[in-house]
Amino acid sequence: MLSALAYESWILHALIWLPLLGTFHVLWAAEDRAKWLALRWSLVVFVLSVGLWWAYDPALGGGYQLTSSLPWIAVWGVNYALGLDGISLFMVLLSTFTTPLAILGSFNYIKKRQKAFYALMLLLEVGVVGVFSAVDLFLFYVFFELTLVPMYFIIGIWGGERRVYAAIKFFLYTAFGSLLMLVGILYIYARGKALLGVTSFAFVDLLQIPLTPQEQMWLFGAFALAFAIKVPIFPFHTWLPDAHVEAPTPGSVVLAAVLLKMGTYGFVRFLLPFFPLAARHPNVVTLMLTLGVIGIIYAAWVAAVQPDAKKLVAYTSVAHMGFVVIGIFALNVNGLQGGLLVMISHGISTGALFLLIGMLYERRHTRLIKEFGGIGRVAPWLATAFVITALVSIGLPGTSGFVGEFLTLLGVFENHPGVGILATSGVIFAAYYMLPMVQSVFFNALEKPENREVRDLSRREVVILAPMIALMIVIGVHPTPLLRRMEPSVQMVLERVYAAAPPSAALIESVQEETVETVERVE
Amino acid sequence: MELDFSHQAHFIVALAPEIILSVWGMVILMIGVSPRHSHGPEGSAAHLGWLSLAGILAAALSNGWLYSVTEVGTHSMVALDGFALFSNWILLAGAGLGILISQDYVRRQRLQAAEFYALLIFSTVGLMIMAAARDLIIIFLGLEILSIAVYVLAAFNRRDPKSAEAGLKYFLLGAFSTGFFLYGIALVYGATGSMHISVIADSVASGNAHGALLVFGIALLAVGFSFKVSVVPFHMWTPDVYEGAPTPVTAFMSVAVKAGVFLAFLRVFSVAFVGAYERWWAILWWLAVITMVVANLIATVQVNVKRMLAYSGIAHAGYLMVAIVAANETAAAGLLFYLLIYTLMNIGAFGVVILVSGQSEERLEIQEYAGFGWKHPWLGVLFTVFLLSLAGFPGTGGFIGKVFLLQGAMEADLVYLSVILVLTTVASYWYYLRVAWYMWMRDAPDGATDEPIDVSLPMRLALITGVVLVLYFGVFPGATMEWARSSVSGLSAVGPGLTGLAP
Amino acid sequence: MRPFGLLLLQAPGLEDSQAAWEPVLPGLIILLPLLGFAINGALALAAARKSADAVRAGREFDFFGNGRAVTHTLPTWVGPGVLLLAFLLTVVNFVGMLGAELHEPVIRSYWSWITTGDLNIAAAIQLDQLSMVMMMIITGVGFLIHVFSVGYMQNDPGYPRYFAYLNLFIFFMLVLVMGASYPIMFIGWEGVGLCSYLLIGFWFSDEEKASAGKKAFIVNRIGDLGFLLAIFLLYLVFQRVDYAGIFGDAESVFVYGGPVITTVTLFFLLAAVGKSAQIPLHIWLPDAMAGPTPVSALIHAATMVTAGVYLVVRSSVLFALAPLSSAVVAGIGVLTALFAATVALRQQDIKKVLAYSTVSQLGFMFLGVGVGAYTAGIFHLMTHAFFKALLFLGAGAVIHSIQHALHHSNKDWDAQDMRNMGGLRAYMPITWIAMWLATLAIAGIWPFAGFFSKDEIIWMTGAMAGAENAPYAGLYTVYWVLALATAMLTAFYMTRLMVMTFHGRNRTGATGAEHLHEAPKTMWIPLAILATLSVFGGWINVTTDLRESVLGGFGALPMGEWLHHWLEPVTEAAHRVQEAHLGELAHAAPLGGGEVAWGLISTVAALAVVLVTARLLGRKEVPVAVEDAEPTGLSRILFNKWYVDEFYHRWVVDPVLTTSRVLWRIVDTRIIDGAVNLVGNAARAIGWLGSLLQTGQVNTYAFFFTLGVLVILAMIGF
Amino acid sequence: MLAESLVLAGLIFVIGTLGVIVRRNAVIMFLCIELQLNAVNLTFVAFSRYVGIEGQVFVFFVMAVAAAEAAVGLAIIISIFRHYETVNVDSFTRLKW
Amino acid sequence: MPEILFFIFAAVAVGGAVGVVVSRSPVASLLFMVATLASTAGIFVLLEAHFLAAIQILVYAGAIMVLFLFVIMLLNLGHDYQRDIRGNVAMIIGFAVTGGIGGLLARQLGGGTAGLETNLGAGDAIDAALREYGAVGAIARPLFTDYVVAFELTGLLLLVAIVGAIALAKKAS
Repeated sequence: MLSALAYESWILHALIWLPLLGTFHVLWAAEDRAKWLALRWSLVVFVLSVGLWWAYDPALGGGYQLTSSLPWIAVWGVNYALGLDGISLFMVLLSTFTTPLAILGSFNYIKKRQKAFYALMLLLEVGVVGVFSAVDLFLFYVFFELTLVPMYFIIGIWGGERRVYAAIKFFLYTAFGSLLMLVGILYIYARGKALLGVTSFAFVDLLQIPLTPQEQMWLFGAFALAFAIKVPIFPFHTWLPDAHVEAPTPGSVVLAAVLLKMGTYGFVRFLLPFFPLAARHPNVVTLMLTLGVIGIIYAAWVAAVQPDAKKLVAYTSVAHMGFVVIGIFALNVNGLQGGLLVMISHGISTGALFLLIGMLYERRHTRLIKEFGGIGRVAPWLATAFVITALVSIGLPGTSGFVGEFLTLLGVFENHPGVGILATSGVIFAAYYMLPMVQSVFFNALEKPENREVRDLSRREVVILAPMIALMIVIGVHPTPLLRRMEPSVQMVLERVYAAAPPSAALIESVQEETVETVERVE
Repeated sequence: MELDFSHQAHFIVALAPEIILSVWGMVILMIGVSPRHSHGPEGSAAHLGWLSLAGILAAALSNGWLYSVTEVGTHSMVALDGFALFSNWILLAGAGLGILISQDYVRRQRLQAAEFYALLIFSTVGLMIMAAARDLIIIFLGLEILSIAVYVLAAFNRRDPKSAEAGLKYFLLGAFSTGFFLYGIALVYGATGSMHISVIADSVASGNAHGALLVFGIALLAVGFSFKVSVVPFHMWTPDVYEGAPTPVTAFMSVAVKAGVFLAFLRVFSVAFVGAYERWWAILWWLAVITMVVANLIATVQVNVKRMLAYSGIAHAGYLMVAIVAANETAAAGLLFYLLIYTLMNIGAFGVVILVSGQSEERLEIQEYAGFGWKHPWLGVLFTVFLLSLAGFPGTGGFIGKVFLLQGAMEADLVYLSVILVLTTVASYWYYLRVAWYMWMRDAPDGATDEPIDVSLPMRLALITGVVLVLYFGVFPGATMEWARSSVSGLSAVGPGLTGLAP
Repeated sequence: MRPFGLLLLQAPGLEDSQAAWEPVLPGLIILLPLLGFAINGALALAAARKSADAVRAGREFDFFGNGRAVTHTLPTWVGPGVLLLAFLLTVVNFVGMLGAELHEPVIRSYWSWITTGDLNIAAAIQLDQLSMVMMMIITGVGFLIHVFSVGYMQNDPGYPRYFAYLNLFIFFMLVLVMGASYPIMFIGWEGVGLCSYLLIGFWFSDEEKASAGKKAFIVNRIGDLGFLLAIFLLYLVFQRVDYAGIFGDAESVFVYGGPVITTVTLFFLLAAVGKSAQIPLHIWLPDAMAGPTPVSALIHAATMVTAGVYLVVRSSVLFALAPLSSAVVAGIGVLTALFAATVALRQQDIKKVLAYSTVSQLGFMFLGVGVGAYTAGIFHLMTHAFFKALLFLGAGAVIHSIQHALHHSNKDWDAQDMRNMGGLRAYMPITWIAMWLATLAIAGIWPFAGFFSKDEIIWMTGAMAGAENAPYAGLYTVYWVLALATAMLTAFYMTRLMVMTFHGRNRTGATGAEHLHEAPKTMWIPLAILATLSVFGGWINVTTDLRESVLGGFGALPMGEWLHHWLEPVTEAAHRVQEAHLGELAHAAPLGGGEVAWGLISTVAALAVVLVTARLLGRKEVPVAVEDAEPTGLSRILFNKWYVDEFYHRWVVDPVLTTSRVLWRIVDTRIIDGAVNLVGNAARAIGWLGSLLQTGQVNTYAFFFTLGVLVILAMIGF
Repeated sequence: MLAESLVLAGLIFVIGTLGVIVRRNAVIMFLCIELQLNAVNLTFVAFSRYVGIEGQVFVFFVMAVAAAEAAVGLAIIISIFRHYETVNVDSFTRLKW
Repeated sequence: MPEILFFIFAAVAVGGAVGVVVSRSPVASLLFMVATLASTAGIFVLLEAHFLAAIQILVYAGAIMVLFLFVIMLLNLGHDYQRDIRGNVAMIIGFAVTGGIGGLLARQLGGGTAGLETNLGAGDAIDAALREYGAVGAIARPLFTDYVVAFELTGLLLLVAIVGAIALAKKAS
């Protein structure tokens, strides 16, 4: 009885459903109290989630912990099943950490229809936490899609000039991918039913289904497309700059920090363990690595010539996600761990960059780089925070950005030296896109009179940025606790990738015979 | 209670809901022509509305009671299996909600209330007959009852030329398709020597049926059904009629008529013709594909909400065709479940359209929804939920329904069809979301009249029922799904069983 | 993990070596500058807030009126203070190590930095003879430059920020030299690059300066690419990345001259080339002179830029195992030395001359470490740190003074252009003397520090050319000749600098001249100390041959080959490899003659160059910059630095930018996004076309209906 | 006579179909539909002779339905004539696209 | 003899059908239609559907066609000699499509039904029923026994049609 009250048993449910309660609370409350309520709810969620750090024990192995499962749609064997492993733990923490900051960051930005906005932000949190803590594929998909709607409205209602275009593009593009994934999911399920008589969507059950190499290839394609669009991987990235540029600051923050991670998380969670034969197929590995490397270099180059600071940062996201992708498809511990760290680091640093650009926008109502200049003189704290974050973003050693990139590149280099060399050149291009922007915005002469009026960080803004910057540096200096928590799960994924063999001929034969029988019966 | 239909009085039991409804319809007609009502105050229309609803409820009660009755064998012309009973729920729900959303409209447009409700009820009877029929004659008669009633309903607004035009187009093309449908029955009759579904099924399965006649018969029956459920290329009446008909009628047509015909469609093809599956699946496969593709693509360019919803309805017909093609138990259950959801969400969507149009046929352009959500947040949210459900978004019943259909397709190995289904779904997001974007992301044009929208009790009831159930089925679909699943298990007792086979 | 507090307690580390000698608070040496950074940084942020408010109000905040603001007094104590403490602590440790006869490095690790799979990188520091030398230079010279900066920068509004950066730089530099593994070194490596970036762009309101910082960072990153790849490759081979693990097994793991070791070392070379501004990545260093002059002295002369040399020496075993890479190192070094020296001949900006001189001297160091004279490389690094820091500081004092003068005479002339100087000897005697000492040292004139270090490098190059099994012997002979020639050029351009600056007529004009003044005490005392070191610093490593000849006063010079012996534990493995594969080095230069003879020749020649140059140039009337004619011919090419920057602009920067624009405007927007939009638009277009069939005419509908029937019947019928 | 009757019915059916496609007059179109029904009736009767009486029963129902359709259809035509003053279907294109 | 009669009736029926489609005047179409219906009734007789032949004449040709005529007169279309057949292009396309269907039907029904007659028992089925119950009784019996539900439904159908027709056609109040 008492065990039911233990933190482990209710925390994941609380993390998902508290924001939903918050959504209704915000909707029900008065307009001017909305932001504070939302902040409070998200803070409560964050504070509660911190305990996960200790609740998750890497010593118990890489499997799921804090699991709980309730039957949801019994006919299909769908369960409302939650759990965490070393990979999803940090994604959940990242989500709960980012949301209150994003909410706090929207206090000045969102002036109209606040209630709706904050309700949607909390609803978004429901979705993202659900995505990362679901251990049932159906449930995962539901949450995966559920994140689209709040984001669609956040971009579409509170966005910039071309917000509707961006929102629709975001929605359609990502829905396109995820719907194909849905077909893939149902295909696996149908195979499980046909081959093993298993009706379940639980990850652990689906992993047992013997899929032939060809099937794995196709399914890999379906899943990979969904996640590749979400990540996004070159050449599926064009929705991202549009979405980011048009989205309001908090939208961009959550989009960059959490939503993109859903794609790479999907890579690690599904592509590798579910379709190991495809995932380790040389052609697939080559393709993914190639796309990743192209993403790194191409996005960096394109970013470098962007006139809009926010768009620039959006493209850098593509480059960073390229690192994650090649890290994952290095298919070794270092690469995967590195990829995961880049995800975390990118979440924090790019989130912070978007917040900072949002702060600039609030002050100047433009994001064109050439409109700025010499801001460092009038807003030194802002400039300092920006420069630090930019340096994290380009992977300065001693910051979180470096650890991830280092491990990623190391992992890639281990298995594919050529790709490693090309990808490593990304460190040059990171400087090539980021520093000119920093210079044009914060350095150079303070010529424009309107730039003279730019205010420095307010206390609220300091409160937002300080924890982010602190975290970037702490992770950079001492990432081992994170790595230690992730490693068992990463090892499990890799074991699965390398241990998997094509389903035995006997099994497939027996299934085929069965099919033939049925055909005969019908004919 | 067991029925073996050895005595014809048994039909009175088996058809209790239909009979109740028919009688109720006649009573309403009589009340309507009584002098007090025919020239009475406007309020009388409302009384008739509630009275009709009571009839629906009475039929529903008797339908519930029928669960205690079992039939013996499958030789009767009217089935009393789970499928039929579940179908009745869907159709009664469609009719009930249809009546709820029509009440204000009928009053505002000063339509002939008694005739309106009576025809609505009679067409429901026709639909229920169709869904339960085990004989092509009964199916044909049910189809005609419903068709004739709906032809009239489409043309019912005599002050509106569009309504007349809709009625004429529907009638001419409907009668045209009836010809093909009848021809199909004739050929099947010639090929198998019977019009009873179980006999046909046996004949087809045993290979005794005359192949050349049979396949044409099957094809022409498919054409006839396809017309009624508006499958491309037999869909062309749909947008025009949906646009022109009085909106509540459109709503009723789009859900109940489609549902009833689909149910009969499923029974005929999955039971009677299942033995010739290899011959017809490809035809329906292509019909499903072009329906989904064409409807969704054309819908993206529509500017009139009713017309957009018409194409949306065609697209949904395409999705439902997937279940017919799959022809297995899951798909059949999925079809039932989807039709139930579709009834709720589509009626809901039309309900909001009726409210926006001020109970008349104006303000139907999508542009006129600009800023609507912020002016009427409750209605905006409701409409958004209905649209998301139509789009098949998780959290709503539409999603579960779509997944159900996809599962059926998957079990039949219809992978390509599933892929096409989801790809066209992406296109459908565009036009559903477009309404949402006008509602929430555009500001109302300056100087737009800010009429208050009065949501009357019946409308309120319909919308709330709709949204609650849509969300309920989206979140807790389990029980209903199981119910749907057990409802179709009776079907397989008829023919050689629903196969799980396709290329 | 051990909490950070334990850093000071030197708790036994994860992989701590068990040495006889216990270092004293080694972590604190690193931590002190970081502490200084934290304090100064906080002060800087506070000050910046005030000055920002003032800027918004349209004026400059006056930190100096009514008594200095606390933000501008505290750094004076904190900045140099932490350095002094660090220096003292280093000295204590140095003394301890002197007595310990250490053969193994002392490793202290504090926490595991990156642990994953079989990779384990500890946050560990390593104390050995090499890092100790570097620490002495960094904290010692660093402290002097901090002190100098107090005088030089104290009227700058960014004073606390300046010290914050400077402290941070020292922190990273110490991490670089003290790290016990390549990744830790890389932290310092990039960290100093960052500080360099921040300090070059210290006056960031000036676009040119900000751009120079950016350029430095980006060019450095090209080198960093090499560093990372080298680490990766080493990890691939050894599954570990710490020095102890790699160097211990290197000889057994690598084949001498094999492709892997060659690749590793070439990657390291790329890193070193970037950091140490060697050809072809030298372009950033001259621009880096945009920073405050003490920064040029500290970072761009004495410490950071020599990190490449440190890297090669640190990896000496690896380079010794890769003769090709070593030859490339030496080749790049000597070419850079010659190239930079030629450019320095015609520069008019005093700091530019010094910058190219630095590049040139770094080339010498590379030549040294390339020919396997690792000690000589470090030796030259050290003496160069003394005299080049002195030269820069002196130049700083000069510029300070000239600026003052020009300010008062209302001339907007360039305060760094030597043509606007002249005759400063009379006004700044201490600076003048100090700088002459440094000039003689850099020119390689006996017995100044530079003579011994440079001579050893040149001598070793010659010796290498004649080694028993020397690969590329002819190549080394060429290097030797070029090195000698470069030494002469050095003497020439340094003399030119001195003459133009301090001798002849003063060209600032009468009003200006009144304001010329000697540097204040905080500035000239460091000059004096460095001058002393420039004179005597070379005596710590006089080769035995020289020491026992006339050049060593027949053994009178103290210390002998002290540095050589001191570094022996670090370089012995490399020397062992060299001996094993190269055999005995030659005892005569390629043209014949021993070390002493060539030492004499070179010092006499250099002295001659100095004297002749002084004589010739001293007579010439130098026109002020604004009146000077444009240079022509070779002079013009040299003045424009062989057009290397232009070359890069034309062939690297512009193509990259153009490609980027093409990628964005065409590939991204048109092609990729175009395709995405095309799908959407095409779908809608098809939809629109489809809707056109919906004519509203019943006949049409019936027709399509019938057509459908026909198709279906045809399908099912066949 | 079965095959001949079937072919004859098919022919009449097709002619009726053609009529629906090419005639603009709503009444004639409806008449052509009646032609189709007539052809179907013929088919039923032809089959009925060999299969059983159900075919004839069905034809009976079809006639009833035809009558009902005629009543409603003509009512609709009258109703639309009130609005458009014509029965030419080309005029009824308020609803399109 | 029956064969000859059949072909005569068939020729008239087809001719009438073509006449319906191509006549300029609606009234002429109507009359052609009556001719077709009448000759079809003749074929019904040949196929031993005597009762149906009777009601074909009475109900179909008599009642329904008169209803059509009423409407044509009511709407004053009787003198409308405008040719309302679509143009050549539509004609050709329509002809091609319907011709295609016709061809398929002919191929399937004519060629494909060979042997069907003997299979089905060459008219035995209906003869027995006629012998036993007579022309009317043969239809009437199943109508009120096996098909009673259908029969009742027909009643409902007619009710719907009446209600609908009245609701539409009566003058708007």
